[in-house]
Amino acid sequence: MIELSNFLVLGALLFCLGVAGIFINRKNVILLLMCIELILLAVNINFIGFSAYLDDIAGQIFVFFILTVAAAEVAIGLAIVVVLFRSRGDINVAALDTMRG
Amino acid sequence: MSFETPDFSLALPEIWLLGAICVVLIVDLFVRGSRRSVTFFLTQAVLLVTAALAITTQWGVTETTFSGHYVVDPLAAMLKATLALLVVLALAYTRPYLEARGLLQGEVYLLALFATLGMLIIASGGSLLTLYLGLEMLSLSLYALVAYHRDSRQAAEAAMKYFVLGALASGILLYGMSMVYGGAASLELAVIAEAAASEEPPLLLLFGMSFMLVGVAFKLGAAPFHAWVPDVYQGAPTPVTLFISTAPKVAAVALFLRLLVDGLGPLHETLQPMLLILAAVSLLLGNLTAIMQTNLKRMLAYSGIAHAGFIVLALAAGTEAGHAAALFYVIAYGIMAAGAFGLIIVLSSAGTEAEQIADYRGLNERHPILAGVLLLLMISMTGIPGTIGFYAKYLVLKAAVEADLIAMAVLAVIAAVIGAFYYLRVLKVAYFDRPEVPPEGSQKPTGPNEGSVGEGEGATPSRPDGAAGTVLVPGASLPIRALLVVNGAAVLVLGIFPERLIALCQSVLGAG
Amino acid sequence: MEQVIFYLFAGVLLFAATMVISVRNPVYAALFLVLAFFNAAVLWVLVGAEFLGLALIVVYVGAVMVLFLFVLMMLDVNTAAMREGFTRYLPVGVVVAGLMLLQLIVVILSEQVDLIGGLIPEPSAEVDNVHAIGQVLYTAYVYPFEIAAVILLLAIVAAISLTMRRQRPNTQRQDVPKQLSVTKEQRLRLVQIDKKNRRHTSDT
Amino acid sequence: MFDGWLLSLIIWVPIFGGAAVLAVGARSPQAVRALATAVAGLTFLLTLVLWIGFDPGAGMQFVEKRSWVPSFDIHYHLGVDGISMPLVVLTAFATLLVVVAAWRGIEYRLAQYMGAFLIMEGLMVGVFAALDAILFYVFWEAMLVPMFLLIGIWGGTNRIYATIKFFLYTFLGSVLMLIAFLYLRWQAESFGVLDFHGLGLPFEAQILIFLALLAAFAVKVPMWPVHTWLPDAHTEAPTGGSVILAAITLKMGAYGFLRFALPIAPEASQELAWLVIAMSLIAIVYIGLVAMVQEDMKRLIAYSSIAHMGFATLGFFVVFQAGLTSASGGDGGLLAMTGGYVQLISHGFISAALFLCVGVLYDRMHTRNISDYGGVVNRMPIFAAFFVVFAMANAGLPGTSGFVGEFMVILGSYQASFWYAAIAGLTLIVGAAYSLWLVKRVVFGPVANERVDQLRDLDGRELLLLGVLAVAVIGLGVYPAVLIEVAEPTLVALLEDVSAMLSLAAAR
Amino acid sequence: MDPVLVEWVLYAIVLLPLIAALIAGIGGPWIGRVGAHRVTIGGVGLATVLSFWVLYAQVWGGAAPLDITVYTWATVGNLSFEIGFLVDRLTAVMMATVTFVALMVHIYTIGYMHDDPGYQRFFSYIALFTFAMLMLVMANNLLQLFFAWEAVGLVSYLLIGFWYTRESAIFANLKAFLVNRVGDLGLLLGIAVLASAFGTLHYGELFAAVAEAPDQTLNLFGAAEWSLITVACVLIFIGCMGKSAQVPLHVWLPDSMEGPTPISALIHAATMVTAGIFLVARLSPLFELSTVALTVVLVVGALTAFFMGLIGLVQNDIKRVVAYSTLSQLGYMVAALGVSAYAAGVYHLFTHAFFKALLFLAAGSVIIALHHEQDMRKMGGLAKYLPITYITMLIGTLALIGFPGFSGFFSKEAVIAAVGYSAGGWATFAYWLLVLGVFVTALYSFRLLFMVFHGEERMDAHAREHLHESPRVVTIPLLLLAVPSVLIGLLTFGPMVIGDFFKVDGSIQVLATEHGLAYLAAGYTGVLGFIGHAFATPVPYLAFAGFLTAWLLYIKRPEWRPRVVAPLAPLQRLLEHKYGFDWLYVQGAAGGGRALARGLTLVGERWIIDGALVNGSARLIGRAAAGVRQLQTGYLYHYAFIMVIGVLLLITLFVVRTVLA
Repeated sequence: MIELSNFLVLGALLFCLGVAGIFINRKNVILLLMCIELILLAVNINFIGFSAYLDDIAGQIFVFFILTVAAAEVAIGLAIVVVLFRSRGDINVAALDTMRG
Repeated sequence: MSFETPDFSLALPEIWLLGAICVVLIVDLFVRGSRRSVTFFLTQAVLLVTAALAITTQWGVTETTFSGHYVVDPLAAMLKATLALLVVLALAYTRPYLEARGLLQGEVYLLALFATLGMLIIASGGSLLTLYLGLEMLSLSLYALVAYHRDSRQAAEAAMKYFVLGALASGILLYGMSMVYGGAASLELAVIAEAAASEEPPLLLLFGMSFMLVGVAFKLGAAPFHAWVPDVYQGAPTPVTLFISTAPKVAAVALFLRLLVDGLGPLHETLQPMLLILAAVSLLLGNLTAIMQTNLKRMLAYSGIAHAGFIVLALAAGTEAGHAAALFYVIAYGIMAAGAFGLIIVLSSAGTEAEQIADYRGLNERHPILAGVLLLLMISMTGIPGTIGFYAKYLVLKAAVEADLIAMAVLAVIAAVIGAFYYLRVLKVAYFDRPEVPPEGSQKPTGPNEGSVGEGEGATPSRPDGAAGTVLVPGASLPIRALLVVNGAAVLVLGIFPERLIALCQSVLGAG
Repeated sequence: MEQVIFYLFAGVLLFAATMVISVRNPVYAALFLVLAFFNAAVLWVLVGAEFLGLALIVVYVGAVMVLFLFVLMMLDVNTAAMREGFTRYLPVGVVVAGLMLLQLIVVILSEQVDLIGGLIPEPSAEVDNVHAIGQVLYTAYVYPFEIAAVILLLAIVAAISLTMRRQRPNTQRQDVPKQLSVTKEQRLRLVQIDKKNRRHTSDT
Repeated sequence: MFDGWLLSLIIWVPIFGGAAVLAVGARSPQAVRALATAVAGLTFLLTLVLWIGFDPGAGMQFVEKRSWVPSFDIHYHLGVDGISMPLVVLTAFATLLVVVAAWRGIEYRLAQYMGAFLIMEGLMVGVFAALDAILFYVFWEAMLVPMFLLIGIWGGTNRIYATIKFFLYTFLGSVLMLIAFLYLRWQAESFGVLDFHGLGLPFEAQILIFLALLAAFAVKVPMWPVHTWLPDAHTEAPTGGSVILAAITLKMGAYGFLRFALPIAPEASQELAWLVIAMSLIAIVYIGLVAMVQEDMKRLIAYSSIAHMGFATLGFFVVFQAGLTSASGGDGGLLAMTGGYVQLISHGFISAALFLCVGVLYDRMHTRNISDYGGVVNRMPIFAAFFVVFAMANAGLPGTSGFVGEFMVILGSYQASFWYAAIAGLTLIVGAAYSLWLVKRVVFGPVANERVDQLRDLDGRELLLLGVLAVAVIGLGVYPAVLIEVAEPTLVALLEDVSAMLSLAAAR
Repeated sequence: MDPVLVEWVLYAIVLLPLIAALIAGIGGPWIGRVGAHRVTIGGVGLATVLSFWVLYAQVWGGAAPLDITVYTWATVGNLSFEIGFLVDRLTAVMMATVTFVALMVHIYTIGYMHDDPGYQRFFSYIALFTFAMLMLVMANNLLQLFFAWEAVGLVSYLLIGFWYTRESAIFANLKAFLVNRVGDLGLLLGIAVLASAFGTLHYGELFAAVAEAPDQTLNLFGAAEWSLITVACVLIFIGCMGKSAQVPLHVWLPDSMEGPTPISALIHAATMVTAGIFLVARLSPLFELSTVALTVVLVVGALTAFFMGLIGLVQNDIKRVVAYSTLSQLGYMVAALGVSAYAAGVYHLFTHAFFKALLFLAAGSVIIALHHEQDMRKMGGLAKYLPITYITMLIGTLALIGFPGFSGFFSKEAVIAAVGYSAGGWATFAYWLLVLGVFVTALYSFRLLFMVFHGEERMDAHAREHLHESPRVVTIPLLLLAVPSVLIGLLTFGPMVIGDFFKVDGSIQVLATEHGLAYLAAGYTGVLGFIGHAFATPVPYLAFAGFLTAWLLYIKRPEWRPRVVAPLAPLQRLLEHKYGFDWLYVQGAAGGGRALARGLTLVGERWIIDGALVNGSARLIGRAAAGVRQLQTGYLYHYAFIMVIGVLLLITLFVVRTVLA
């Protein structure tokens, strides 16, 4: 038997790792996207944990949809990365500063 | 769990729109080149029918179907009609601009339709799940739209920023949803509301609420979740900026109303301080930074942040009047923003983007009518009475005062005064500066004292204010200009006779 | 027993996640992410969410992560330069993430939430997980399901419209009739070498 | 005969007339002039009808009340009493002057110029006639826009700084007023201005409301130390703009005190009367001194306007110390308040006249620097005669309207304190000093330079304008009863109301 | 006497000059020069006739004092401001004097201003002045008085600056107006005190009310109680000091000589400057109640009489000498008022009006003859060229110095005697000043006469060739004025000063029985007796001594002059600098005021309010905006930081408020 709080703390840890990753990975867009994937994973773990704890299938369904949407999101995100790469020649986030102030 | 067959007829607007999207998609495949307009007109027709359907089939109905995932109530009907009409307005401005730049392709309209569908879904969202999906559908369409001008480096950059931040925001939103789910043991807003209304609401609900707020604030463009706004407004092609600044804002308010009012309304007491912080930061940051801008689109973006602050303030009031105020405000803002960006579109031609404020020098000289429209829009955004912008601010302030948020109301109006400065600066350029290109070395035709009020003048090194010699030539056709004038007049007429719209907003939210 | 399995896989999961955000090479990061997903899937299966566990592996690892890798490879990003300044923002990141974690844990473990000791029940043996999901996915969740479908359609349209190029001068497209109708003059050109400046006058 | 819609007519005839002028556009300056004059003239005639039909003793009259935004209980509610009626007439009068004055001298975008004035006229009448707080606010704020444009488009070299300063200053003041209105509406369950009166609000609330209203009105009046927009705005504005600013806009602030501040927050008004009195006295003396050394004619007149408006505010607030009603000790309060009120109207004439005079010179010489002039009388004797008359009126010479208000205010404020009267009385000296020193430097003396030598005397149109104003200034000075009879019953009633409210509050 | 008729007459007296002024002023270009003087002389002449008729009716016709209201200027609460006329003996005398002198001046002007381009304007002004002065003396309340008070000031301003291209003239008229305004402030405050204490400004009602409650007090500084009447009277007297040019508000009068000479005669000698004396006399029931105020009046008057006369000794401008003489004589009148000898004061006013107008007009005649040369050092020996002028001026001078039998003798003797009979230290002090003043008067008067009409001819040859007597329009007024200058004292002294002329109808009220005039009356035995009595006092001897000194120094032994003057050099310098008053006012008050104003403009307006507060807040906002703007770096990861930190903020807020609480 696993405690729910274990699941939630795990989720919290992953969430914070994702956040920390955003701070650490300052340049590569794809790494930023991966950090967001970590955050999503944290969310999913929360949902699964609650779903099991509450014995309610809805949480799992939600996760199902998150996975679906995340796939679509990644597709579009990467498409944008490609566009960006084509127009600029790299995907260095640090160089994305033509608009500011 | 017993299952009831959903009442599909209730979801007619969405079903119609989805079907129509498929048709447009296919039709667009078979039209080519110069006949792209077919897609445009088809899209507009589809949207008009959607609005009509929303009114005819959903007005006055209050029901829930699809196992609680879909809600129909007057609010939904009104939101959908408004959204569809705002999209029609926004798209109406797009065609000449896109055509002139060889961007007129069916995908723009398709993506806009997808975005509209997403917004409709939000408007009728009955559960966390549908709201999330609707939001994602909207966001994904917008990301694509922003990146749509593929040859523009700025557009790509803006899209990238928008996408990453948007994904982050939805991640945070989802984290909150997971907590709320844990607290209420359901995804249905109605059930969540019950849990929230209980004597001692689960702490997880409150906790999740704080995260969910981030998602809403992000879409609304409220500080400190605003960072994407200026870059996206500036970087995106102007028609896309126009689109983003109108209907999706309404959708964001809808999202708030569904998520944080329908679902977690009883917990407003906890939410209020957070909203107040958001409002205060947005008002100050938006208005202050806008002062420094030399790019009109970017200035409008910051002004949009400031307006978001007003909307959040209305929401912070937490009363029905406040919600109605927010709704009215966001609709008003949509109309004003459509006009403002529409003006930029009208004044841009194939070679020039009328983006720099300095480009508007002497507008009154050459195009007094367009200058008049600009005047109306700017004073409306300032909140001068006689225009819709006044009533928008008025409703918000009234709601705030009556919710005993007087100090915030004072802060808001002071921020509005600061904000008046940059709107006036645009008018100054358009009305007071003579159109001639100033001779070299006399970049400041105005007096020596001006600098002390207008520090922002010419602060951007890339393009000093006085150096602009561009002569704007309206690139838009007569009907579009007529539309713009009508848009400007609407700002005035609705400002003098706001009753219908106010009453509508109030009635759908049960206020007044 | 389950506790042990949980801690084991959770530990690996956290390790993998830490590596994702800290390794220098994005390809490694992607692979660590795959590892993390695998571990997460195990944990899910552990609490009875077999379908999702499998879906995570199939959909994510199979599709999404591959897509990541594909793009990484395709764009051939200079990985070494990409991680400069890693340490500069590390303290900020650690502090912010640490503070956030602290607060999350304070809330999760606070008495008001009352979750401590709350145990996740054994998955019921009567209805298996896939069955249970299947039962509601097309009934109670038909509306979200349809929306999800539309989102995928949208993703297709969007991704294609963003990446597919039409009539652009620089795109390298094969045009067979053109290839066939080529003449010698188009292929061959005599180039004069400028001796003084040792420069090609040609621009190719 | 017009009872139900006369005020509406006075408001909307110029607004739509202004729109029509805009529509006529730049194609035919002749048509623009004719149309604008016709509209302004018609409006003035309508205000005369209003005056004739007015019954001083009958309180609010010509009342119109229609629902406007029922959701918020906002009404299109108009009406005039003895306080507002003369101001309405003055507005129409001043606008007519300005329109006639603009026949010549304005070449650039004449239609927009005329249109802006006409629209502004309607809005200003609206301010004076509105009985619904929001309606009042709408007119109050909307008025800023045409004025902003007028100064900005047709103004002098430093016009941008001036107009933005003008706008922001006044805007800042008035938004706080809006919040006060919203709070009042919350308390009163109505937006009716008259419903705000006598709410019996708690003292602290009154103080806050009073301060919010003070912010709005003091900026508009303007009172020291929030006056610095005025010299800039006046100086840079075109002649017509200066005339309207001085003659009407400033009155709006003072009117606000009478209509809102005193009856809504009587206790706070009493409590903070010292503050307003102090600000007024400082305005009279300090600003008077500052006016003296200005190098720019319009700036000088602008400063003198501030000093003169100090009398109005002094009169309005000294009532709390001079005895509100006859019963509570003399007529000092009424005297001071009446004086302040007369000062409003009188200043409307005098400042308009002075700005027109400067405009006459400016049209010919294109400079406002005092040092560029000298000996104007040698070439423009008729003009000089008018200028001296108006300068004397500005100095408060008896027999001109400038004397009446100052005299009554000094008499009234004496009953509060000898020193109030003495300090206010310093205007006799300071006012004369800046007015006559101006006259000395501009009008008298030998011909200063060749450009002065080239000056032509007044033409018929200018003669008409200044003549009419001179008649008004002297007429009101010789027989002020014509105005006082109209206003006094209302002022008496106002003081009685305030007094009653105060004694109620004291009883609580 | 039919009162309706009188009312109509009063309107006519007032309105005729006004209408004439308007016609001449506005219609000047159309009616021409002749038209202008005909209209105004006609109007003023008619008014003069009617005024004399009124005087006749009042004095001999037995008409009761008339007090009528013309119209109500304004009513505020219980306080009613009215325009109305009060005609009693005091008024009637003043009316007659004013109109008569005005008429003379009008006629004289035809000659004096003959070549001036502002001819019509000038006539318009003087007619307007006549109107205003009549309104002043006929007022039945303080408001109207104040109106007219300022109106005469206005006309005075316009006339001093009549030659507006002269810098000195337009400086003088500004100065005159401003100094007068200082006095007016006092008057206005005095009116305010009375109005609020007694609720009326009507003389009759006011006096009645004051009599009922004479002991009111008020607080000026802290808790000290001041007598209300004293405060009011002193304030009103400040007004008189301004208008009647008493020390220290006298500085404007000498400068006012920049105006044309007829104006100096009419306004700055005969009528306007005496308005202050008239006012105090008119308000005698008030002044009588305040010993303090009367003492102030006495001292100020005496100081003016003596010290202003002294300045006259060193002046070289013919008109300025006469002007300082006017100041000095005004001091005599005021001093008389200060000892309750109102009748004497008014009587001196009355006689002075004639002989001083005469002196001015004669001086004007000299000036015309010398083509507007006013410097006495360039005159001399004119007696043979200008016989009529000489004779008349001699008469005027004799009247001025108080030659026995001449009108000035009676009035001045009465003043000095009244002061002399009064008790108290201040009265003694004043008495000796006045007595010494007689010597000074004679000295400067004859100095003038000798320098102008006797001795060597110092004018240049060109001027001498053109010397001839002035035309008749100039000389006739001189002659007409010379007659009363000589005779009027003999004829009227008895009834007007000694008798109850002003007391009968209450024009002037004297409370005390123990005052100077009463003593004088007690010992009065007729005109000749009075003359004889005078020789028992030092006054005639001093006058003679003055004459003798002048004769010695200017005719007999001019070479003595340097020797006499040398030891007195410091005194001479002091006098030439007019005791420094001008310096004090011009440099001190005006210059200081302007410096202060400049300072306020720079520091208050530009630095503090506009600089620090207005533009400062704008700058602050600008700085803040520039700072906030830095947040938007353009870097994606910074944007993400901001978001994450925002989240952290919200959660912290939540945790702190909800979980930990």
